[in-house]
Amino acid sequence: MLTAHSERFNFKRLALKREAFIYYIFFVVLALFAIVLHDTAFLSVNNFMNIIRQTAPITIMAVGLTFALAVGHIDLSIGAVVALSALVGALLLEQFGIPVAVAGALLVGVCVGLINGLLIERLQVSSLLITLGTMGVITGVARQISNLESVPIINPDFTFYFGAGEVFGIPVLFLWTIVIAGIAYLALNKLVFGRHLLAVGGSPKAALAMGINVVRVRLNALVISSVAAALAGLLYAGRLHGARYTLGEADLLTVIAAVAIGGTSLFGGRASIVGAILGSWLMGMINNGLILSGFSTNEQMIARGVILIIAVTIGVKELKNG
Amino acid sequence: MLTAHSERFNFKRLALKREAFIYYIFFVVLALFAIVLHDTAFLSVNNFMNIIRQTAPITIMAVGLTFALAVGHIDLSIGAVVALSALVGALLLEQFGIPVAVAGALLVGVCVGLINGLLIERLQVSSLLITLGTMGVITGVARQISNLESVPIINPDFTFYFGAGEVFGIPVLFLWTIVIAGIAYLALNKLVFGRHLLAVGGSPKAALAMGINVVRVRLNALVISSVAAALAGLLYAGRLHGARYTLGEADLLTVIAAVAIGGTSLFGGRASIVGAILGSWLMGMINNGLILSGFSTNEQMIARGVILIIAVTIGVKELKNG
Amino acid sequence: SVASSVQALDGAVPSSTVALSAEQVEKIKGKKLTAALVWHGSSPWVNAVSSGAKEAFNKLGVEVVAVTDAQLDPAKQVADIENVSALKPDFILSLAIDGVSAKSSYQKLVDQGSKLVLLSNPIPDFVQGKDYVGIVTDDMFGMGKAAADLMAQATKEQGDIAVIYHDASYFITNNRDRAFRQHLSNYPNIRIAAEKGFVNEHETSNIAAAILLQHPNLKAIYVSWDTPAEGVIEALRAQGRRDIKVISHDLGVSNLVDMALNGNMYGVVSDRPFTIGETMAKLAALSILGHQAAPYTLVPYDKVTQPNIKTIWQQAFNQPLPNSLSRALAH
Amino acid sequence: MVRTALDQVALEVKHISKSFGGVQALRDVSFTINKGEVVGLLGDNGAGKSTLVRCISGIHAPDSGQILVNGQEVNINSPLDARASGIETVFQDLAMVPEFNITENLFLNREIRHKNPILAWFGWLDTKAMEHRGRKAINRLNSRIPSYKEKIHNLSGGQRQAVAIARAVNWGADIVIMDEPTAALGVEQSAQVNELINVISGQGVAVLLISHNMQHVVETCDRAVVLYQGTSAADVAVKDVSKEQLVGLITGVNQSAA
Amino acid sequence: MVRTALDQVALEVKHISKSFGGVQALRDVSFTINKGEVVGLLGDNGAGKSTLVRCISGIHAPDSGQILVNGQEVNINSPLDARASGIETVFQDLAMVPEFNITENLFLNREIRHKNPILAWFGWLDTKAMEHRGRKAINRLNSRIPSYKEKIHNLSGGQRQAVAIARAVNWGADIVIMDEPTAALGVEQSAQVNELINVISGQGVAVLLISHNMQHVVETCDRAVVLYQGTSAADVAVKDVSKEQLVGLITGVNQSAA
Ligand SMILES: Nc1ncnc2c1ncn2[C@@H]1O[C@H](COP(=O)(O)OP(=O)(O)OP(=O)(O)O)[C@@H](O)[C@H]1O
Ligand SMILES: Nc1ncnc2c1ncn2[C@@H]1O[C@H](COP(=O)(O)OP(=O)(O)OP(=O)(O)O)[C@@H](O)[C@H]1O
Ligand SMILES: [Mg+2]
Ligand SMILES: [Mg+2]
Repeated sequence: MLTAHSERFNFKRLALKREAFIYYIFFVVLALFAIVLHDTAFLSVNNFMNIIRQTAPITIMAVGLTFALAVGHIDLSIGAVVALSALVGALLLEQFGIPVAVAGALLVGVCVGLINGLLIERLQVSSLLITLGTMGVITGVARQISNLESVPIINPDFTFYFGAGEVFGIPVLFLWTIVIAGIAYLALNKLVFGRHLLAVGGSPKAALAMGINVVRVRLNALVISSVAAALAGLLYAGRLHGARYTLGEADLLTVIAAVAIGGTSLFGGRASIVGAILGSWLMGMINNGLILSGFSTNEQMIARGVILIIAVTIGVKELKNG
Repeated sequence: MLTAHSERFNFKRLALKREAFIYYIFFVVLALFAIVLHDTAFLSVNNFMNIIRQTAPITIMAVGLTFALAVGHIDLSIGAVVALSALVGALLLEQFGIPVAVAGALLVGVCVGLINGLLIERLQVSSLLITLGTMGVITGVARQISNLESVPIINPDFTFYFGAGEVFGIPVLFLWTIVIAGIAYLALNKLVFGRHLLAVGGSPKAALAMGINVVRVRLNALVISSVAAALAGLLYAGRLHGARYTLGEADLLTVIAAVAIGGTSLFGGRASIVGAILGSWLMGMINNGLILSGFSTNEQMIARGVILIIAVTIGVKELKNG
Repeated sequence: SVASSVQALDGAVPSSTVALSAEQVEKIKGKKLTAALVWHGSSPWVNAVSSGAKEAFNKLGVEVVAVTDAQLDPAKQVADIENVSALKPDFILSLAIDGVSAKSSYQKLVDQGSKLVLLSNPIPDFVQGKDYVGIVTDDMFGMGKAAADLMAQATKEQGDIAVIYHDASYFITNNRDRAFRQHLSNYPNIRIAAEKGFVNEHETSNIAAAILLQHPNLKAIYVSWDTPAEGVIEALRAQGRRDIKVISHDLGVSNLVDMALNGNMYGVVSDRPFTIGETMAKLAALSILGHQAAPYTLVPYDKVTQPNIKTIWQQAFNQPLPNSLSRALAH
Repeated sequence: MVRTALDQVALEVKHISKSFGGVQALRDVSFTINKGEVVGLLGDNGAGKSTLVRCISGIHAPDSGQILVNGQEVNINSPLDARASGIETVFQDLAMVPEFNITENLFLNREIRHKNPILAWFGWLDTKAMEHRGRKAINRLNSRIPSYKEKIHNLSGGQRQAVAIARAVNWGADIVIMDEPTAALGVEQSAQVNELINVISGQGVAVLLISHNMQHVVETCDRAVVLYQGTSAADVAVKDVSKEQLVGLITGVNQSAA
Repeated sequence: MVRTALDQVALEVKHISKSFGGVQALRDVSFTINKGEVVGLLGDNGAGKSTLVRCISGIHAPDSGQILVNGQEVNINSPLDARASGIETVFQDLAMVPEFNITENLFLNREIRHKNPILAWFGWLDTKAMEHRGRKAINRLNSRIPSYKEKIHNLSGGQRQAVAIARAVNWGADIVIMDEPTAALGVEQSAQVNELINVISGQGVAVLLISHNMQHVVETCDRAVVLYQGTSAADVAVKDVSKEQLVGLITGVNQSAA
């Protein structure tokens, strides 16, 4: 009896879940800009492609970070990994060609992820402290190997596949986003892998008691986060025709905000890939809309904060009333 | 019988508590620098006074943030509050004198704390998102009211009491640190206030069930965090003979690291004021030691990360063996 | 690479040669044009450039539709350029952080019909007259040299000094710092006793304190620009070292107040940001009338010490002196 | 066992309903407890007992219905209100701060302040006094506690429950609600709790006891209220029914009303 | 009730000791369970029962001692090892992920993979199959569950415990350990669990049952091992002793050994 009763309301309850939050926010902001900026080109396909292209590295970092957060770890080193992987890729590219460059760059991600993970799990110290430490080390190394110079990339294939290219009229950066997001979505929601990830994040004690190898799961999550950042580095390098030690530096907070607004818990156990993607697009859209609005930089900053807060407020209201 | 047995070991168990961690780390790093830099002036009183003076605002922010973290909230807006309070103080100082300037600056802290708190508690949205939003707004406001100019302070009383002054040969910045730390220590460890703070952070459900006004406790914690940042802003302004919108900008991660390394949990329920202070002095000491070491900037960055990680490693080892 | 190309400055003309006749102004006014300002960061200096440009455009009836601040992030600048392109502005005034990475997005804008005027930093492989109108620049090398001369003046040409330089890849500060060092070798009795780099502005206080600890007998310190100089002065004050002079670049109010009050600040070298913006706007407007600009248009700089603070300030920012500064000067 | 009921109503619950999304956990539930009376609240797993307790003690807001304490309607919007109305509760999940030690949990939001009135005004804690009184309260339950400084999360299940009970009965409340207080307790400790219930009800405290153990119910309760799938299925004097009849009421096999 | 013990030792625990800081929770504890035997592990609150369970199931590493499964010494360093040795446990704290629903918790680390071997290799979940089998497993316990999609933290105490029991008995383990499995269960549900214990022990599964309810112990167990303050105080056949004698052993009033 109770069962039938509850099943009837399931749809409504689904729509009210915390995960639905980002949809409201996303569309509220979209509508807001569409109204205010109706006389600019904000609503053009071209402009949306701009936004998606610009946010591709952020999106991929956000997707990666979602895995780390899912197990309850924060990864502050992703920004630094972006720079180092881009530099390693750019430096290898000249001499050894694309496959080696890509492999080298991704290897940076794997190594950093492993180091982060091993230090955190062996020492049982908070991921924040360890990744803060590795962030410093990696940034220093990136500065050292690049000598603060930017490393230009002249390989047109590379800049095609990792930057400005289009396949059937679709920007490759969009394809990268979709493919990575798709894989991540399946891994997190459809595979045993994701189930264990969320179990470890939701209750490490219970996961351990059920025989899940908690350390290995956490290690995997940190490697994924790092490798995603390394891929983001390659995309930056491809888009910017070169690498530079400052890449990714400013992205950390944006990425964290994107993931958090998308409904992933910062304390583990709840994660949403779709949310991370919409969250990073939201950030990109706010940026874009504010520039098109003609506000001064200061006004843009204030407006960005206010929009974030208002969007969150409306999202919550919708949830409560909806 | 069990009781007697256990009481005998209490001292040892105390020494092995997570809170003891920072002491090991602090002295390990101190010893390390003292050995490596024995031929520089690292071990001079003058230099230690330098470190304490330089880190005074960081220390006070760290103490404030400890309260926010104790209830399980992060406060990203503290850096921006530093800038705004310093600017407000500097702007008011010229016309209205010290009391109004100080009151105005601290009021900035109170207001921001209340806004943060009310938004977080009313909307039930993560403190990270809300304070990220307010951080943007406050920074924008600080930029706007200062027009990106620095606002000079020519009031010698102000620069004495909030900056370079000395009382009985003790720098006022050291006195500020001690007084604030002392009050915070008592509040957190000896008063009902602190007990409730930690209860709310440790188990909001249990705190609520026992009739604690969870919302008010959290609100108080956020106001304290903001007001401490506002005070840090005044100290910056006093030291620098002026305020500027970039003040505090770079401090956020340092402060978080200082608090975390000091043994305060980022998830609430465990907090240490002594840890926060030693943690921020540790950060200052590492900075200072590295500058004295003659390393290049890149090498310093790498070394800072490595020291952080090694210090944490040794600290943990000590804990496990000790 | 950037440095040498600016250094050459083949065919540079002074900014005073750039002007529009009344008739040209009327022509532009009739066209209802738009402009976007794509900057690298934000500071009073950038604000002054912006207001110079806005004022000049205003006189020409050109509407400024967007101002962007890349916060020194090349990736953000590329995004900014792409975002601005949706507005299809007729003019772009820009300071490129990294010419290599921004090139293709600038190219799209130019292909779309926008006229591009650059500040200081050239774009590799861009052809003047075709891809961009011209470059307006301050004389970074001259400024570095002038700072060295001020240093000589402050130290009476002898003694130990320290250099606190910008340890990041940023061409304006890098060039000025380099020129300072080079030119200082003309004063053989001045010895650089300590040299330390900084990445973030707020680090300089700690660095200066450490330098003082190791080299107590310094006579002066050179710092890359005004904000980091504030930290250095703070450290000097804390140690009670009123005798050590500070030489820097750019006009920061706090530093000028210190200078006015006979503090540690001895002198700064300043360019004229307002004039830079004005000149860029004029060059842009002229280009639409088919005028060929010179490859480089140079904006002059000034050495600032206590006596000429007021004059130079007004010249640079085209604004009255801030209250605090005029009161300090009256002290 | 029947006490001379004082016939003064301590707690009255009227027409309470509560649903979570699609699950209607409580449906128009009413009952009363007199001063000094021990009432058993019985029901199957998921019948709504804990939900009812949470409504009375301010954790959940009921969708509809009233709560009267000593004949006065009270507005219980938070646990603070409940405690202010003289209601103390042992929750099924115990509601402890795991990182706090036994004493800290015992005195949570009931801290003893320093004797010095100025320090007391600041909220200065009198740790010594709390330890002393805490030790007494726990000892009353005859529990084996390794050390009073031990953190709750290092205690065994039964030790935790003993602390939760000690906390609830220690405040001179008018009404004590216990949600399966003896579930994790040993034989001797359970008996001690039964004894304690007798003592406090003898002092006029109204007790609402939830238990699945019919033996305990029969031993301690005067009356039993039975919930069946969210509705009150029976309200009977315990002496009038047998254990088997009670079980039948709980499982819904036979329905009757007092 | 006594089953014809198969006389093959399923689990043997030898000389296990364990201390936490100053608290010696276990002191040289040894016992055996044969296949198909139900052994009650009794003891006062804090006697060390849960600690012993945690040592056997790989949560804690004992300070010293050995564990033998089917006569072979096994190295149980983690719960994974324990499960690999055929030991399933119902923990006193239930070990559930509160944000997961019933099915997700039931199949935690025992997920059913897709039938397609390629997808299965990737670890693709067969959600349908899990829901179907999960429903069956829960129904066996006759529990009233509102919806199988409900998150654990929305369930009542008894409902949670039912899920935990269903999880442990559902995997064809050789040894099932239950730490107070019926503490929060209703009368009927408790009976169901006792029935279930009879069924699985009849199939040769060795069961270690912790309970404070002497009635249940007497009804289901063949033998009882009693811990007293961390040491094994007795190992007796249940048919040889009365309930009162058992209670005496538990509280340390009279000591005897089998
Ligand atoms: N992690 C720990 N740290 C310190 N002491 C502990 C820890 N775990 C258990 N103890 C102590 O060890 C003793 C035995 O605890 P255990 O949980 O095994 O008891 P138990 O027999 O299961 O009791 P109950 O019937 O109450 O569940 C207790 O005194 C308890 O306080
Ligand atoms: N927060 C909640 N969200 C959704 N459903 C809930 C929530 N809390 C309780 N329920 C449901 O309400 C019903 C009643 O739960 P309650 O905890 O009151 O049962 P109970 O009588 O205490 O059972 P038990 O004897 O097992 O403790 C159950 O079906 C439960 O699943
Ligand atoms: Mg219940
Ligand atoms: Mg136990």
